[in-house]
Amino acid sequence: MAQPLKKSLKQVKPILSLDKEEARKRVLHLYKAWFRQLPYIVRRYDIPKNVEQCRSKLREEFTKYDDIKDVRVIDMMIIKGQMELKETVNVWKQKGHIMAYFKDTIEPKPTDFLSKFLTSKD
Amino acid sequence: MLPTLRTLGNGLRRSAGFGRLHTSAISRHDALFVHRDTPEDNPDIPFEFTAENQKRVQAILAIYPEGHKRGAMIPLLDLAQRQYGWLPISAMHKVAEILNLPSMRVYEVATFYTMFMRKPTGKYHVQICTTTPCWLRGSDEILEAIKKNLNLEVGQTSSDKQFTLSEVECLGACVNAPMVQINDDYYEDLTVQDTNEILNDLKAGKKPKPGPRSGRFAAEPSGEPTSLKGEPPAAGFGVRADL
Amino acid sequence: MSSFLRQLIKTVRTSTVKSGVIANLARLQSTEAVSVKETRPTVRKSDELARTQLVDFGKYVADCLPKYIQKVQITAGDELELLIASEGVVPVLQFLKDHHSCQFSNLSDIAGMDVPCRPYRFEVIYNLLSVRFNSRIRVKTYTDELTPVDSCNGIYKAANWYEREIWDMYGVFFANHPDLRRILTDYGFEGHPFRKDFPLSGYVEVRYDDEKKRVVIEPLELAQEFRKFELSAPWEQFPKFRNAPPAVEEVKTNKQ
Amino acid sequence: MLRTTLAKVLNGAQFSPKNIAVITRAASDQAAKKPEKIEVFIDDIPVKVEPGTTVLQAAAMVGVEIPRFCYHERLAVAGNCRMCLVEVEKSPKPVAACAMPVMKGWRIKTDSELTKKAREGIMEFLLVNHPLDCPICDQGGECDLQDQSMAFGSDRSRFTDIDHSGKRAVEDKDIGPLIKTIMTRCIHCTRCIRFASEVAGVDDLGTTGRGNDMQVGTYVEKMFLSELSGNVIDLCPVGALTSKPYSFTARPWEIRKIDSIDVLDAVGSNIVVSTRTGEVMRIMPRVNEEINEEWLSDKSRFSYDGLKRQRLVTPMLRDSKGELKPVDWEVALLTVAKQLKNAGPSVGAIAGGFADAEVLVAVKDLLNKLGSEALCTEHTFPLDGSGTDLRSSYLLNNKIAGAEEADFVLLIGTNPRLEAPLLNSRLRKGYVHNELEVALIGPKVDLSYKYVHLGDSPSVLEQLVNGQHQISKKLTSAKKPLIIIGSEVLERPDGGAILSAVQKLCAATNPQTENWKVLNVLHKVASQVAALDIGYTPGVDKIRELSPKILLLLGADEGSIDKSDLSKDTFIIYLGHHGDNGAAVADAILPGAAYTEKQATYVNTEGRAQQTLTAVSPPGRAREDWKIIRALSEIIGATLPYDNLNEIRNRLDEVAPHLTRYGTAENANFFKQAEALSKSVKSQIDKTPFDVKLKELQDYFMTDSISRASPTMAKCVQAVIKQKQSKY
Amino acid sequence: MSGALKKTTGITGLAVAQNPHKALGVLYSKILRTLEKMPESAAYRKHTEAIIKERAAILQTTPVVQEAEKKINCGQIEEVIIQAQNELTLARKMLTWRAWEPLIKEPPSNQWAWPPAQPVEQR
Repeated sequence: MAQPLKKSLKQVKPILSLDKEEARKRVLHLYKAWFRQLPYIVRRYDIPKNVEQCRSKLREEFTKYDDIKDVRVIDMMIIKGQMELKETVNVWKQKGHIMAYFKDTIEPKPTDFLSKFLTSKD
Repeated sequence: MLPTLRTLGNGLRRSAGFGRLHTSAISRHDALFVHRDTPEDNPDIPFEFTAENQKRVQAILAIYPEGHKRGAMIPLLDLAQRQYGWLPISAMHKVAEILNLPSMRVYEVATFYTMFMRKPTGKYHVQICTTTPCWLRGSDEILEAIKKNLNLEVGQTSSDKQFTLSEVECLGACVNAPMVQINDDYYEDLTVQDTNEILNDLKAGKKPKPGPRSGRFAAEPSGEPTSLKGEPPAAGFGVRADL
Repeated sequence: MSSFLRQLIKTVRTSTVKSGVIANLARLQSTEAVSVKETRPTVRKSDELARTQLVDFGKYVADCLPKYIQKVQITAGDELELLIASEGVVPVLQFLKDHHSCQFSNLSDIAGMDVPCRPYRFEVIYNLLSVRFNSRIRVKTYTDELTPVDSCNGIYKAANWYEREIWDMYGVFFANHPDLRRILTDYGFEGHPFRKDFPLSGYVEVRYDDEKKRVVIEPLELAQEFRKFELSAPWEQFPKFRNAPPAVEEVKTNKQ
Repeated sequence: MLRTTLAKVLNGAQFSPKNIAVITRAASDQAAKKPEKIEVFIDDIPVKVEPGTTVLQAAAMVGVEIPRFCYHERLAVAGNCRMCLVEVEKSPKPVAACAMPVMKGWRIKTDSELTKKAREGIMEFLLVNHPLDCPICDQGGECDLQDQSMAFGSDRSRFTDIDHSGKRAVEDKDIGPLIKTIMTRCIHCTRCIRFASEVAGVDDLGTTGRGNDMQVGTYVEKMFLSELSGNVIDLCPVGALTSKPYSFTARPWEIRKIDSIDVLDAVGSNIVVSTRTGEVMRIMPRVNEEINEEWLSDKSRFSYDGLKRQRLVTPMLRDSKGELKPVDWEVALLTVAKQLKNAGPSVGAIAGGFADAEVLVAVKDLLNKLGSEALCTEHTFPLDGSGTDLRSSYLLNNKIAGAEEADFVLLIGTNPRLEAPLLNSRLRKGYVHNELEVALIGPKVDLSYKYVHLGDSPSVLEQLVNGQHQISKKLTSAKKPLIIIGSEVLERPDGGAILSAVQKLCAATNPQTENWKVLNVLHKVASQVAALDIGYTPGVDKIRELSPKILLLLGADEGSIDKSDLSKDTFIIYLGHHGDNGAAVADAILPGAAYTEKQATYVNTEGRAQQTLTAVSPPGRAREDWKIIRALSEIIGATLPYDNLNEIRNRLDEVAPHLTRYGTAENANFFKQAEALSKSVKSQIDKTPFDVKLKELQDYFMTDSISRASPTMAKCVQAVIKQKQSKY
Repeated sequence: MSGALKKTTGITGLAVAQNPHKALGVLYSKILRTLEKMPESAAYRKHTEAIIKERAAILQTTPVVQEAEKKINCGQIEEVIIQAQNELTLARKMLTWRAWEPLIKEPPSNQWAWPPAQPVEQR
């Protein structure tokens, strides 16, 4: 498709950041904000995780998207991250929402043939 | 005919208040278009053409070219009906067998034509025309007379299997209205008295003379001719002079 | 009966599809079609006077704001629509609210729409009401996942929650919104449910875990078959015989 | 009767609509010779058509569909519904498009005011006597009358019969356990009648009465029993004829339709499986001109309720008391694996009629890994001569669609009407429209068309081979001769000799068409061709000889092998979906999936690979067959190298590439070589007369584990027996 | 003045104007001055000037408030003042937006097509 080429040339309206560097700063800023809030989050939500575990989770959540290069996509994620931070810090969320990051109740799906065969039909 | 008109009239009258626009005709057919086994009519009753009729069958079949023998179906069914008095299911099967056709094809034809009597019918099939010209000339009275004489209602057969009365649409003898057809004969220009006479003759085993009862020979005007009295004009009559 | 209705809806839908193909033709014919007086009692009668007024008003607005208005059209016979670029949201709405001959002081609704096959997949639709002139107008603009639309919160206070809803449901970002955050979905909910690529069943299911004494969120596993209705009729091959009037008629503006 | 008239029409009057009414291949051949096309205008679009094309067909050529009720492409034109009325310029009245051949320069208007008004009028007349019971009608939602009244009918009714006195009512007919009739809904399109008499060859339906009293029915109390009767349900444009088993169960808009393949005979008809909430609701045919056109046999259509009964839903093991006890998959697999390990290479397998190519190849791979070659099919096939090495000797080489082109067909020891009803419908089509002559060696059966019965003695075959039989000349002079041999006679001990004789006979014919293949083998079960392609040995003799310690039955339910044939300690594993004969003798039962529950490959008797798709999931703990074998292989420690469908399909591709070329029938060649090989056969043909198992209609319905489990099929058998006792 | 007799406008938050003529006069002249900064050809300028001048003329000829309200026929005089205020802010904003300029952006083709045009496969 000729679409991607066109897109790359298209003048687009920035969301927050004007260039990569600015976006990078914003990401770091957001990361730091989360990082600083983690001890309070752990205390307030009374979750069965310590700060260290939360930090690695935080890092994981951020590095999950480290292949994203489009400034506007990064901006959009920053916006959502900030909203999420706000929801968390203001304790609008509940324990379940925080623990959802850890996915501790989800059993991994079997990957090898035999256990797939024994557990389910597909 | 008349009852139908009457129902229609009633219907119209009833419906006037509702502003009804139209509705389908109420189905009141006297014939059933599915077969029901009865003691008189079931496939176990054998039917065979008589020796004489066998010859007729061959003659009828001979008319039709190879590959189109099914055209003989109506004549054969008629023959069977004439032989048996009416058309039982086994006769239809026989015809199907002769023509080498599925019996359904014969049923289709036999049910389509109203003159194939698929119910036991009396020796004399009295068919009274009640279509408009006959009706205007008093077919109602004739019908009443027949009912009274034979003690039958329309569609019924007398218990001695002698008479069947049916009401039919126009039989094409309007000039001699009112009329009845008894088996193959037309009795025309009837009065109530004539009707009784005919029926009584039949009951007595005599065959009344068919045709008009008014003394007419056929469809000529009763009494003197009223028109076309002069000589027919010669050729060229009324043609433009310059032609 | 319901099946009849469904087919009817389907019928109407397909007819619009086909009419769209010959939109130009239909537009040319539309003046004729209107001039024929509608006598069928089941069809909504069109009010010629109201319609001409709307057409005139559409032209007037397009005249005044040539920079922003891309297209003016009448839909469903008597609804005026202004189609604008997303840059023009604030000016157009401000104009419609404050201009003497508009005075659309009431924002009755903002709706979103997702048409994934378009270059800009989202439409944002503003429904305005002028109490003064007892008249309604619809303003439509377009955007995609990453292009922000200016918030009209400064013009209509009512826009606050509407825009939050559209942000929540479609993920359209409204620039300069004072309090843009989710409004309907659960905290931590991922995705925007009204997008066409969001499955009807969602991705996660929520239950109370007795062991953990809290609500847990897990990937969706449907225990029952997901009900789906098949509504296409074999006689859809006869679109030619459906003659619904065109749904959209374009209003010619001066610049065209 | 039907034949002569139609044949006349075909040869005679060119402009009669009937000669193009039915799509026959022969007609298209003739068309090539026809001169000059004529130009007509459909809504001002010019189109050139053959002389004799009807208005409706001409319109279809330019993509204009004209509504119709009675017209059907595969039936003769009746022209009695009048729905297809269109305006033709300069014609005073609207013209019935389905029956009127176009004339030069006609301008046809399919959406003019006159046409619309005519349609509205027809709709109104049809609806006057049509009950308003759409909400309780099974056809609702897929009803032509409903759809067309939406599209073409008036938007209001003039029918205001508030006291319900006016509508015609017709009594319902009992025409058997498959078709439910609500005759009041009938609009007299006569499609069912035409189907019965033209395609099914059962002239039981007709119209009786006339005018308003006309009704469609059988006149006498008779059931419409045919192996193709279910098709009238699809043909009926309204809800007059609906499926009895399906009645009041589901609505068309709430069901899911999955394209699949039928496996109840070797034809491989294309079907659509309708499911709702994980249950098969009904099965309908899917158009495939090469195989089933748009018909489907009754067994394929109605035996789906057998899929819900007698199913094996959990693995079972025979305990010490000799009773089968349900167990978990782990236990079952471990037990079976232990047995397999102990047995070493002494393992055998028998493939039944429903085994798909995937499980066949998986079992073959597994057994080969274990060092065994004892892979057999339940249905035998002669191995001497060309045997199963050359595909040409076990396929229906000339294809199913090719059958209708033939001008002379010799059937040997087969009853195609019941073994492959859709092949028989092709033969009937050839007979009706194409002057096909049929001769049969075997028991005298009703094939729904006339044929020369040559007796059931094998000596007839010998006479034919020697060219001494009275019909020999016909066979050798025929331009397109076909010899169809039933797989059943080849199962005889002297099958090899018969096949070789037939091959000789084929060599003696002189087909005038290129690529015309005279030799055709008609199989009875869906799995046979794939099994032979993959390399299974036909027949169970090998198993009898070897008497392996472990016998794996792949849905082999026909009782081809008995416990007495095997040594006492033979451990029998049954892998299949129905608790039938096979499961009864098994020591371990591994529940598999039926054809509606798996994506699997089947090869039909033509050698055409087709695949079924998963319509519903297997019941209970049942699993897809090849996965069971794959899981078993892992536990034994001889893991098969495929984990998913793609991988096993790749393996299939390795074994025989045509198995994964879905939809196409790979042509078999090497007829000459096969014939040469067949000469080596020295054995003599037995004197026992040829016989077929399926002689009459009641034999047809319950032939395999699915149809045996089906209550509907049981009702059909009862109905046929009851009909036999009837006087009509 | 009749305005003095009026106790309330009947609209919440809208007080009775003390000297509507004067207030309007000021507003109208401000609007006109703003409009003058727009190009002559701008339709907005033309239309708004026409409206303002018409209203100004009415006010000049009719000193009685009720009569002026009737002639303007756009609600009470207090509402007319609000309308004028709105127009003033709008006019000033219009000036910054330069709304009379030609179309800022053409829509992508098929953006407004309904029913939506299916994208053409490009390879």
